[in-house]
Amino acid sequence: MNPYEMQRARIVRIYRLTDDVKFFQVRPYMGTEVCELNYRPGQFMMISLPGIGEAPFSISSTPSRPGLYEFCIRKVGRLTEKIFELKENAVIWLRGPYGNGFPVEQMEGHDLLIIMGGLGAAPLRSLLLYALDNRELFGKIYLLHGARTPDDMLFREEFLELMHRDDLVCLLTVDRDDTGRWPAYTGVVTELFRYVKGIDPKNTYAAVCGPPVMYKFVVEKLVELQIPKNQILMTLERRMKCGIGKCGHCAIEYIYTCLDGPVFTYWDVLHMKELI
Amino acid sequence: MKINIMPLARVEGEGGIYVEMEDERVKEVRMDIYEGPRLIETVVLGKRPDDVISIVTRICSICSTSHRLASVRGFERAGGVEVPEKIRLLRKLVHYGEYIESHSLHYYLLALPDFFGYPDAISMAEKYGDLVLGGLELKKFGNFIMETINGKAIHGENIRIGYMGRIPEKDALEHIKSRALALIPVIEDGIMAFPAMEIPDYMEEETNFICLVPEDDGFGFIGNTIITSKGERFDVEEYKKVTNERVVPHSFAKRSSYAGSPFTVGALARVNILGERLPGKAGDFFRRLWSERWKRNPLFNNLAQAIEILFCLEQIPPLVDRILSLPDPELKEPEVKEGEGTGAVEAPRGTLYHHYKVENGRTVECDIITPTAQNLDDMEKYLRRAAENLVKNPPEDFELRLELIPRAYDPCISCSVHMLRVKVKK
Amino acid sequence: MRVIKLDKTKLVEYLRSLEEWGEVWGPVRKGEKFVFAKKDPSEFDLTARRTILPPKKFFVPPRFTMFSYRDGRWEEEFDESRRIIFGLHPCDIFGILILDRLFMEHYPDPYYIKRRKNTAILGFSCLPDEKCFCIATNTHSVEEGFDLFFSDVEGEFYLVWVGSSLGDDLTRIREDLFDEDVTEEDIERYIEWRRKRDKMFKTDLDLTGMPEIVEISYKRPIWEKIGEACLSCGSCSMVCPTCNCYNVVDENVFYEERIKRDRHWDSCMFKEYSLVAGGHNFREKRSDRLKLFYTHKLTGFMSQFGKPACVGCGRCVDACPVGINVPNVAKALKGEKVDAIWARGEE
Amino acid sequence: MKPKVGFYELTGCAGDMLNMLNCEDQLLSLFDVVEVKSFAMASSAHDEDTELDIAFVEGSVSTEENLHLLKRVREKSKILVAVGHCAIFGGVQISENNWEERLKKVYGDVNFIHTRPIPHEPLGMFVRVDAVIPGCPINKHQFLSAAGKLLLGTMPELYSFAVCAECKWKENECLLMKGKICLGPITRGGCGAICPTHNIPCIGCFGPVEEENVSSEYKLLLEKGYSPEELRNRMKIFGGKVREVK
Ligand SMILES: Cc1cc2nc3c(=O)[nH]c(=O)nc-3n(C[C@H](O)[C@H](O)[C@H](O)COP(=O)(O)OP(=O)(O)OC[C@H]3O[C@@H](n4cnc5c(N)ncnc54)[C@H](O)[C@@H]3O)c2cc1C
Ligand code: SF4
Ligand code: SF4
Ligand code: SF4
Repeated sequence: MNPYEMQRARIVRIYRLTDDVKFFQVRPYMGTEVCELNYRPGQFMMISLPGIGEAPFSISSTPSRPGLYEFCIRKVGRLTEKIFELKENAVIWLRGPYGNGFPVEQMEGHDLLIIMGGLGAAPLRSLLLYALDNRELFGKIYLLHGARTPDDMLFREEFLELMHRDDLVCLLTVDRDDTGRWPAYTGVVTELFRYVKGIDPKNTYAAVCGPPVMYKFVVEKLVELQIPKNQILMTLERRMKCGIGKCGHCAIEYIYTCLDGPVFTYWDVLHMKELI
Repeated sequence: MKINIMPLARVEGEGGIYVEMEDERVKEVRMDIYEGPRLIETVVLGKRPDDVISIVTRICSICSTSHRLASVRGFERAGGVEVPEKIRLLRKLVHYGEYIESHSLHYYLLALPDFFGYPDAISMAEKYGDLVLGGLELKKFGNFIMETINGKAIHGENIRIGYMGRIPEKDALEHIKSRALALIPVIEDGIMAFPAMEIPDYMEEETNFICLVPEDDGFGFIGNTIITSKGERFDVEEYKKVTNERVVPHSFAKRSSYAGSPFTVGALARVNILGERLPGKAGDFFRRLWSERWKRNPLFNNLAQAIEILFCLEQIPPLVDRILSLPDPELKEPEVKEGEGTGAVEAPRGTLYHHYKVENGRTVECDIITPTAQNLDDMEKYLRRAAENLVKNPPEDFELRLELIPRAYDPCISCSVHMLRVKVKK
Repeated sequence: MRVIKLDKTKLVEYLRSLEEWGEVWGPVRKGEKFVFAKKDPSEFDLTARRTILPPKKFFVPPRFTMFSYRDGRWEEEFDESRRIIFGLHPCDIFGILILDRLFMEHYPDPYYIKRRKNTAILGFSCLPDEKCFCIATNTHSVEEGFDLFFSDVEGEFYLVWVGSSLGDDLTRIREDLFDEDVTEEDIERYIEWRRKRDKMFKTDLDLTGMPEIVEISYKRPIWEKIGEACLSCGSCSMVCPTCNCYNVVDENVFYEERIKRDRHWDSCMFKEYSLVAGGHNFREKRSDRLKLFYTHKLTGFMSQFGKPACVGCGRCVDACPVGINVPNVAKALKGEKVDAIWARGEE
Repeated sequence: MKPKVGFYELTGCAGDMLNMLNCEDQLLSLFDVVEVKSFAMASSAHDEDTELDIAFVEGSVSTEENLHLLKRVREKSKILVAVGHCAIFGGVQISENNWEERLKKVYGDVNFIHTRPIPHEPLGMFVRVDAVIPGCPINKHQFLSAAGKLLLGTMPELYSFAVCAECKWKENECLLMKGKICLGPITRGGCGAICPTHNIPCIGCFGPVEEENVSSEYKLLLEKGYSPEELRNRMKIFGGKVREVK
């Protein structure tokens, strides 16, 4: 098998999430029945368009809901611009899944703190939905999600719905609300930690993903909460050209983000100077 | 009535034609040059000769090899540098490459469409595919020769003062030889395509021609003596006697006239003055096709170019054999510290002069005279004659008929935009 | 391992006979340096030191096409040629062994594997020059990774180690040229030659403890100083036998009605290398990039190998215009005197 | 629908346009997949009224007329590509100062009737440039590669690293190491390292590489015995206005 070989897939549905982020539901060509897709939350796939190029994208869907891959893609450059121009039913090419993903088996039986900012929602939504679909396997679940404005919040409607559920605490915040109709919090994401109560830190896994600046402040809070450093998980972004540990771009010291990551523990980060 | 054609298409660089007529009288005729001035000759002052030869080729893309050859020859004459025989012959070969490329671009892709009534070669290709593809093949071959010997087809850097960076490999030279032989029939067909057409005579008028006498007294493009159609000869160091430049307000290109009257340089000048020396099939074609009209009608320049392509192709095989028979010279860079000299070559469009003065290893004077600059007065003269003849009964394609004239000269306008003469002493 | 002998005067004849198996490549002179080239074996230079590019060019060429996309389908493109490379020195063979682990284990790379399987490695012994430091990286003697290895022990014969089944097949192409009878005298001569070779190393480089030193030196100002001199030209990565980074680019070959996906060598010394969406660059400064490069060369390579990736060939010494190379950097980190433009006093 | 394309020359040697015409084997296919609206060097057909999808512009802005044309082309084109060194950096003509003095020296006090010359500037000084194809002249493979990307409606992706990388790919002996003024390390790659492959030091005709370390190379060459004046002259030829040489 050629690991660089791509699989043909079809875009089933497209939703616009914000001005520059769209949500794509994608179905691989694999006969007609609903197919089991074998991946873990936190893994990513390489998506390509012929002639434009290839790039890594986190899977936003959960393997507990088979049949489709979901991606949440921000328009930043050549490939993403072209993906944005695509219509439903268009063909794209996939390979993967790659990366370690979240250690969900180890996380079972623990409380979960899921903290996302900006595009960090893409990989963490997968973990969140996975946990909700297997609700009985986990303890308390907290979702902390920050965005600049309500318009910038990814999966806003979906997460606002979650606020009504009583089997998780869904804390949403925006830096600034000009609409006056924002039903949740305003302020930066770290301020939401005030509302995190009643978790057993030693028995908690925290998963963080967001822009590079966010990690520092969030991790401080998590350490304050006394969550063990090897139970603080973060997914990192690096440039990637192969996804399979060959092209070198995602190397951090002597490890590869695409093989050994993109999910790392804070303990790893402490030992690698370049990580964030 | 005023005719203003701008930009002039299918020439290199930016120019136009302006003709003003009142009743049936032609008031003003101008070859307008509005390609911006780049002042290249002032840029080179104070620089090392090996920097200068790189800068001056940038004057013009299509004659970049000729500029390169003229400039290295200028510095070599200034510094008394001997050039090893093998390198001299390789320069001859690369020069043939430029001729083949430049002439076939002009002949097939820029000039023939006029005669067949198309706006460009691409549209002509639908009906005359073989002709256009043949032209492209020749052009590609010319480029291949320049790439092989000078590194790049445009602004190559391998030709240096007194030496070259790398001697091309035997295989590549053998390939050049065999391609040249294979392409001879292509240009023969190309030449035959031309006389089938009627050459108009509305601009015909006698003129003067000037070119270089080739070093080896045959037909060729490199030499140190200037000859005129009247039979006078000058050493290239006396080039100013024939060029006499002046500035005119409608042009960033300077003008030349010889003994007060305009003249023509280029393929037509060479063939008119030295055509009897053409060997081989090129000579046969010359004798078959040439007539006294060639001395009055610039449109024959196209045909003269086609004959020169054939000449080059025929010269290449024996030249390659000679090159291969010589041992590689030692490649080392001579230093030009002091001196003054003029290097001249026949560029495809005509005689090109590069004059330099070097002091303390730095260039302190530079004067470059390009063929198109020399031809502009004659182009105006023919345009005037054409306008005068046509104005009585203005034809529908008046503009095209005027455009044909400068286009026949294959003008290289970017290259003609330059300065007269600077003297800067440090 | 089978060890046999080949009469020195028969080497060219033998190598020529191998053309029946594949193209024969070997070291030839290029100016003052050497390159692997496909030439008649009589032109091979047996005194060759390091070639400008290491043999990685045979397995991952500087630029090649992985796929062509036509009519809605991707097709793989493979290089099927069979090659024999003669004249690899131990350091180069170690380099290939490292690339093998990278490209052949864990998501095996079929482009590499195809070329690797179609290539026979014929090693050749060498004597060090002033730039070689394979003795410091312990890569001066090689036991695996070759099909045949020729040792010139300064007699009338080469001693030939047969390192693989393919190597064995290759000796059978001209069995008549080889002699099975390795004598006591030959063995003594070989041992003597090794002793002499080891004494010839001029390097005073000692890499013991380097991983810890690099680790602890992460924030030292010396990196900034080296970074100021670095030209980011990438020459070091291009010539390093274990640098494997590449970029992937698509090209629309519209005039052939196809699209191709190419791979070309890249370098962590280039600014764009670590740039990600949003313009964030994880290694904005040259010093940051140098640290990554030297972490790979001097401490660990990949987590799974846990072994420094420098094989001591001296190519970085030959390639870096400003004297940033493994011996200089290692010495500077250890506080030893270094003769390089960035190590000179003031500024 | 075929993209509408225009090719324009401002002030330069036309080498980039010529190099496009030098793609002999691809020329007919290229003209088949686009609709050429203007290409003065190759065709008389010129339609200046249609909006363009892509405009290729060569040459520096050196006259008022150039500037006028450039602005017009910018207005009517979706994508404007600067081709060649003159368009991107200003060309060799920009490498010396005292433009007015030199102009006077050359032309005296002549008052030009068509358009006034102005000091040379690259396109980016006046208009937005969407993509560049570097080189003096451009390399035809890079041009074809860029054209291919533009035809797909995406931006060219050219080498962003220095000449040295390709020079190593070609296995050349390093001329800088041999003490020659090779500008490979500070020059953007993409030419195929042609000059060093011919044993000629790179003079930098692809223009400064994005992250050029001029001061380190300068220091190195001073140490090798060159004078500041020589180094400055060489580094300025293709340095445009972006390269700082002390
Ligand atoms: C593990 C992982 C998961 C990711 N998940 C998502 C996701 O779910 N949604 C999403 O929108 N984006 C995600 N990204 C980022 C995404 O890969 C980049 O946005 C994408 O590569 C940009 O491609 P482009 O061709 O549009 O941009 P380009 O035109 O190539 O460049 C635009 C910018 O992106 C940077 N860039 C280019 N290639 C890469 C690359 N391979 N990796 C990172 N940066 C690159 C460039 O340096 C430049 O700054 C993820 C990246 C990684 C490594
Ligand atoms: S370390 Fe040397 S060879 Fe490597 S990028 Fe820097 S200057 Fe170039
Ligand atoms: S010769 Fe020039 S371009 Fe080539 S590696 Fe050396 S410095 Fe770089
Ligand atoms: S090597 Fe340098 S000078 Fe030569 S073509 Fe390339 S960029 Fe231009």
